[in-house]
Amino acid sequence: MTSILETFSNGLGISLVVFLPLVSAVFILFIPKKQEFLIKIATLGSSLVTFGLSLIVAYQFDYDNAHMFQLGNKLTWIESINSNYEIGIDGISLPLLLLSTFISVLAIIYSFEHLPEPVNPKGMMSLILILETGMNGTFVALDLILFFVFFELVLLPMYFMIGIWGDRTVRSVAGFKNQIETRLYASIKFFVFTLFGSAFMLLGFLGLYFRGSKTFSIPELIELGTSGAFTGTFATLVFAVLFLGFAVKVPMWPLHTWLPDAHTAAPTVGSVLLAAILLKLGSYGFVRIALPILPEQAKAWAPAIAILAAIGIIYGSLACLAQTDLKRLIAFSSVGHMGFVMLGISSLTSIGINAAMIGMVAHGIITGLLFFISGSMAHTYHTRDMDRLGGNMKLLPKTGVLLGFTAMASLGLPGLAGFWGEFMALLGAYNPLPGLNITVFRTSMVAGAIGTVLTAGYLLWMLQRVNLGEPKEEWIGQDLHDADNYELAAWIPLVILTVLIGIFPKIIFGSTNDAVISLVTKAFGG
Amino acid sequence: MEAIDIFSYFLLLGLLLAGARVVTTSNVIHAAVALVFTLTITAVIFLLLAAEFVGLVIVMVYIGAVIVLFLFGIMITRAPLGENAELDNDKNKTIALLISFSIFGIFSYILLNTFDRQINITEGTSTEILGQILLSRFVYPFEIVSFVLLAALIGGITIARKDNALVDEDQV
Amino acid sequence: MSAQPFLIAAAALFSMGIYGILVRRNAVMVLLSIELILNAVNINFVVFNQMLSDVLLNGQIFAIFVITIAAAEVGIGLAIVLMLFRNRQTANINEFDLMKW
Amino acid sequence: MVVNYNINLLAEAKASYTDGGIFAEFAWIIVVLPFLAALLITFFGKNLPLKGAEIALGSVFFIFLYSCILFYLNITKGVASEFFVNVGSIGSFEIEFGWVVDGLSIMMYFVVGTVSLLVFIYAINYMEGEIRYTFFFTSLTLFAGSMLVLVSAPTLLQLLIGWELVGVCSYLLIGHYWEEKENSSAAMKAFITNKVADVGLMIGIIILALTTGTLRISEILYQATHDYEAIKSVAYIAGILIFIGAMGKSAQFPLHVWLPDAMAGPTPVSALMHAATMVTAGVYLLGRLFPFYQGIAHQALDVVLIFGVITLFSAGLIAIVQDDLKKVLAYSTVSQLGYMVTAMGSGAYTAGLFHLWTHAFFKALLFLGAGSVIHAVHTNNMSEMGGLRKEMPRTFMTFIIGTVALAGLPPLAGFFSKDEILASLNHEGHNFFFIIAVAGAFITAFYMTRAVLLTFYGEYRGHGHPHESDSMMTTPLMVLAFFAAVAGWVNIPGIYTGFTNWVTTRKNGIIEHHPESFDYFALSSGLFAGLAGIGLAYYIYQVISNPENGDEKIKFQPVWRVLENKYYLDDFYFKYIVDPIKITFAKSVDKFNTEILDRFINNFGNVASFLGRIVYDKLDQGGIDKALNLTSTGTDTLGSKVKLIQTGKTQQYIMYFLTGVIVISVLVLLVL
Repeated sequence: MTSILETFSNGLGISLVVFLPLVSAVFILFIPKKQEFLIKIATLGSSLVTFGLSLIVAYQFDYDNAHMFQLGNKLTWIESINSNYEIGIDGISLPLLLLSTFISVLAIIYSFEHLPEPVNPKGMMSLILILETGMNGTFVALDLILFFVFFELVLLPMYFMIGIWGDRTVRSVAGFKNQIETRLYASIKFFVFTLFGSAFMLLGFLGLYFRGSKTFSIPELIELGTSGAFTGTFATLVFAVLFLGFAVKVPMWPLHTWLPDAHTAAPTVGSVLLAAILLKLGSYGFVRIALPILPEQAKAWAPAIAILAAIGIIYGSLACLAQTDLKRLIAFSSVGHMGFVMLGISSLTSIGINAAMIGMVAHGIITGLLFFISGSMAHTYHTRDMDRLGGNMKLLPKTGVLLGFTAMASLGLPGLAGFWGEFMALLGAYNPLPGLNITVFRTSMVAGAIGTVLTAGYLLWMLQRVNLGEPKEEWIGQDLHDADNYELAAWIPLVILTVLIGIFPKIIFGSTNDAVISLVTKAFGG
Repeated sequence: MEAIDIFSYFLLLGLLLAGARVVTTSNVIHAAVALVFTLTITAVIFLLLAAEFVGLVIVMVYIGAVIVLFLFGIMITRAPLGENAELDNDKNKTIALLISFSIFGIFSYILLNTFDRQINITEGTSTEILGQILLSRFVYPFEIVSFVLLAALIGGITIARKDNALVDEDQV
Repeated sequence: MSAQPFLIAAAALFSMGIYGILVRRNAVMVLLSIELILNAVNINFVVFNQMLSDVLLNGQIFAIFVITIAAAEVGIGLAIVLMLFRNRQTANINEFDLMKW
Repeated sequence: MVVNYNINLLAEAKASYTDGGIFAEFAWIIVVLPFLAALLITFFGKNLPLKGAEIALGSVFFIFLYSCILFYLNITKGVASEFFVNVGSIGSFEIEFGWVVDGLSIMMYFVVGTVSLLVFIYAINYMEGEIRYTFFFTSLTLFAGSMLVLVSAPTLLQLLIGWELVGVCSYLLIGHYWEEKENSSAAMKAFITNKVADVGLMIGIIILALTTGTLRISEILYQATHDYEAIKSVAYIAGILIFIGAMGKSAQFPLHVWLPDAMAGPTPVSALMHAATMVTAGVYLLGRLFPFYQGIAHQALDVVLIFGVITLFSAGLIAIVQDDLKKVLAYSTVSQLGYMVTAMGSGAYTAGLFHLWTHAFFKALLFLGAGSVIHAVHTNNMSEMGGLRKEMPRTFMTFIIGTVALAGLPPLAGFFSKDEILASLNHEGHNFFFIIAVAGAFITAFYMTRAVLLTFYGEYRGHGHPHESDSMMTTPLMVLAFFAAVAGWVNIPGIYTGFTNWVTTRKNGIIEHHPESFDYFALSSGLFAGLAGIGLAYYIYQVISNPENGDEKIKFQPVWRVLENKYYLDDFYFKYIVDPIKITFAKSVDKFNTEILDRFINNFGNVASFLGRIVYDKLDQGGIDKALNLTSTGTDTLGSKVKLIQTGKTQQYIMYFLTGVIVISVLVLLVL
């Protein structure tokens, strides 16, 4: 047993976590289409094993050395460009890796009985698994090319999920003469937008490669970057393109417009994974790549990021107030919440980046849950129009209670997970890294604080319109199904996690704090 | 010119006559029989050239087995026995003659210009050494070829088997 | 003993085989002609073997292989002819023109 | 994990106190218990005979007992200790929860425990048969727990957590009857108004935490009282910001607007949260941070004083014009909270907390009494009540006690606490504010007398036959009446000042003026104002007219209308803040998003597809593709000719093949 664990710590464990879903997806392709149950069970089994493996990885992780890359390995991959299969995790990536494997399990449990039309478990399940490989891979990759491959791998399954199972409503879009099906518009927008960003990102990677010592290895580049190897116009340009790549994914204002459309159009599981994990890839990229490799540029750009984040917070919240579409509202709320994450990152302090880390995890859990619930409601009511909904607490009591709880969590209620990200981000923004423009950051902090009020406003208003009041005429006597066991099995773990992280944030900080402090010390000298 | 040379010329003449008979007769059975003659003469030539094992193989495999197979084939396909003017495609005859003579001409030209060496007929039997070489140096090709033969047999059976899905009962 | 008469005779036999292939209508007859060609080849192999005084007997061994393959070929060829005959009630290869445009 | 925090703060603390021993160490139980109880109620409540109320009651009873023990310990020995539990560190910050057991928090434990217990008992009967009975008790229990989280907080972070949790419980309970949009709107209004104030609190906490490098209240206070430079520089702004938080929760003008609306909740909720406990959180916060305010942030304290005075006067005036009995009490609460804040602002720590203490009992009593009346007559409007003193004698008697206590007549509780506030104002020399406070006392007496007369005197104007409430409801009333009568006797200047000792038993010393005896000027002014108020109200509503049309006598139109419209504050908020954000800003942002940003992006798509069309039509289709197509059609034509040689006849193919062989061979031979 020990020897197995040893090989595990030698990169096998993480590699399995990354590739097991992909391998399972290939196997699932060989199961005949009619064996739906077998497909579902196999998928669930695979994701559970992956989750179990990630737990073993978390168990093996040495939390006293959380700032070092651990449990990884480095194998020759593409020799000609010195790109290696280099993987490993540290305190920053570990929580996100666990979140990713965990949410995938829940997404699959949910999909057992709630597949979107046209029902095709084989396609859906294998796409989820491929997606999981992409997500897990991004969090463990320590080689820029490898990172890029996984980063892009995520796009395809999501594109298909939105494009195939998305919302078929035909609507008109500003600037287009003809009306267009929402799913087509959204999937193309999502794909092109993110590809646009990542194309630039690749340019940045290549720039680092050629200007550095012809290496794609992130740890090596961090060493180079923190010792001041990248300077001048070149570094500014590289940071700019990296910023573009990651900011699209986060998404930061004004590059966010793909998000509401993609979320609204995506099937439930798609929007859950999109909100819970995919958005984290961008902010993770900032913390993992952009900040430590280009610290001076990060300092130069930080005020701009803070301003954009603050605008994002206010803008997202205001946009939420104008929505009548439930899922679109939640999508815009993501813009606001990710604004807090970016505000934390932009402060370049250990407090701010820690805040960003817990903010990412909390947003993943809470917004994931919100999308689960809203997707399920959209499925039950066949509408997402909040003007038509109402009295949900009476019609679907379980769903209603959970929606209320999650909305409370989402508005940053202390004692629940969402609070830490918001509060700590503001804490970080009040005292940014010495040398940064304090006025900008404090203004952003105040804007963020006002944003919390607006957040409370739109979420409570949403609750009032959707959950409270008497049910509308059209729903009375209708056969509406409240949350079933599969849904509850997917949702309750998230609820529990929300409470746990809320009252005991050490779950996250215990892993991230050392790593973040080391990062900040290394890159910014304190 | 030795006696054996003269004997061999006669043999070759016989070979050619029999061969010509195979392709010119308008009777299928005669053609088969002519082939038997051709092969027999070939076997004799092989004996003459001290390749006795190959000669025996020709006799046993060709004359013993293949020809029988041909006869079965002829009968099963209900080829008209006896004289049959329809056997040849007269339209092709001229061009076929042209082609075959051209080929013969080219071959002869090359052979006459290239090979003017003597045949050394070794003393004694070559069968033993042949067997040794076959089972040592050529053992893999030998095994492979035996496998090919087996595959061909199975394939032949599979193809020729009466298959109800393809053929009606009364048609056979 | 000169090798040329043998070789010329084999070439003649080969040409006869070709003539047979081109002229014969009956598929079985075509197969017979192929046997002639193979036989001509065999003669050449053996003659070359003796002519070159090859102690390894490559020529003879190849002749044996050719015979084996010829047997296999006849087996398959006849089976195909049989099959065609069953389906078409004829062994006339001119009627088998499915492979045209 | 549990660390008894013992740095050298002892030196300046009050002379004698203990660490409270095992009872202090296990005080976390009363904080955690309500949450466990709430969980139990959620899962098992519906199947129990009292539908979960027994669990709630049990937990609250335990809290009551525990707080009694702590209270006893504090009276006899004096307790001050704090405990910390680390729940994570972020950067150099330690995130800690914990609990404080000292005079101030024990006083709050006792108030929360006692009032909660009585209100819970009352609510079992009051809420019987109401919708979501079990959930009501879940929320109420949650509230008790959250309130204890708040008052037991040794760190600002925990304080903020408790602060917002009580806000959520308030949201849940105000919106208990959420079928009516009005109620859910009131709940939302309460939450969001508080959230606005919380922004102040949050930023204040952030500033304090980052300047002092700690979230522990005691350490911050230590730094504050030792004139650390860093904290000194932010003291004023932090003090103001934190007070903004207190203004929200303690309903100070102009953020008081949520409290009257919060009366949409069931009456026990109003009694517990919106009178006795939650709304006093702001006062508690000021008390908890008092050494900070008193020392380096005394400029901020002046602001506190001004807002307190404005509140006590303006809210009292509105109470006069209300027809809704609960709203009278609500505005009265706002006004009384103004008194407490005024006391704090004038530097009278003990007086403010003393008023909190007495007010908790008599206002809870008044609300429960009002609830009893409302339960009987099924309306909130006093215009549909009247003459109830005969039908509901016990309610009437207890209500009268509460009213007299509130009006500040001796020897009931309100008299002593209000007197101390007035005395403090007088002592500090705030003459103008003193006059307003006395006027406030007059107004208080006036509107309470008006309410009593309208409710209990005259003829019954409602429907049906009201009758006295059940003993389950009247017993708490009587207990509270007892407290309302005697709660003031624990701090009589010159005779017994136990309360002063109780609440100043804490690690960070309080320096304040403790009068040796009554300030007779303040006492007589207050007493006179109270008596005058009662007298005037009696004269107007009973002597020169009757309760039904007494209002007509004092309807001085312009003023009356302003008061009825609550100084147009709500209209102002909705017209100039809420609506612009909700409609103008939000809509324009959304428009910007869909019309401009999206159009911009989509136009990229359009341009791309336009370019694509050109490239496709001209270059691709017209050029490359045409050439390619020509090749293909050519091939096709050629093929259709050449195919004719494909006869399908094997022999022909062989012929072609052989001809080729011959030709090539001949060529090769010729060349060679």
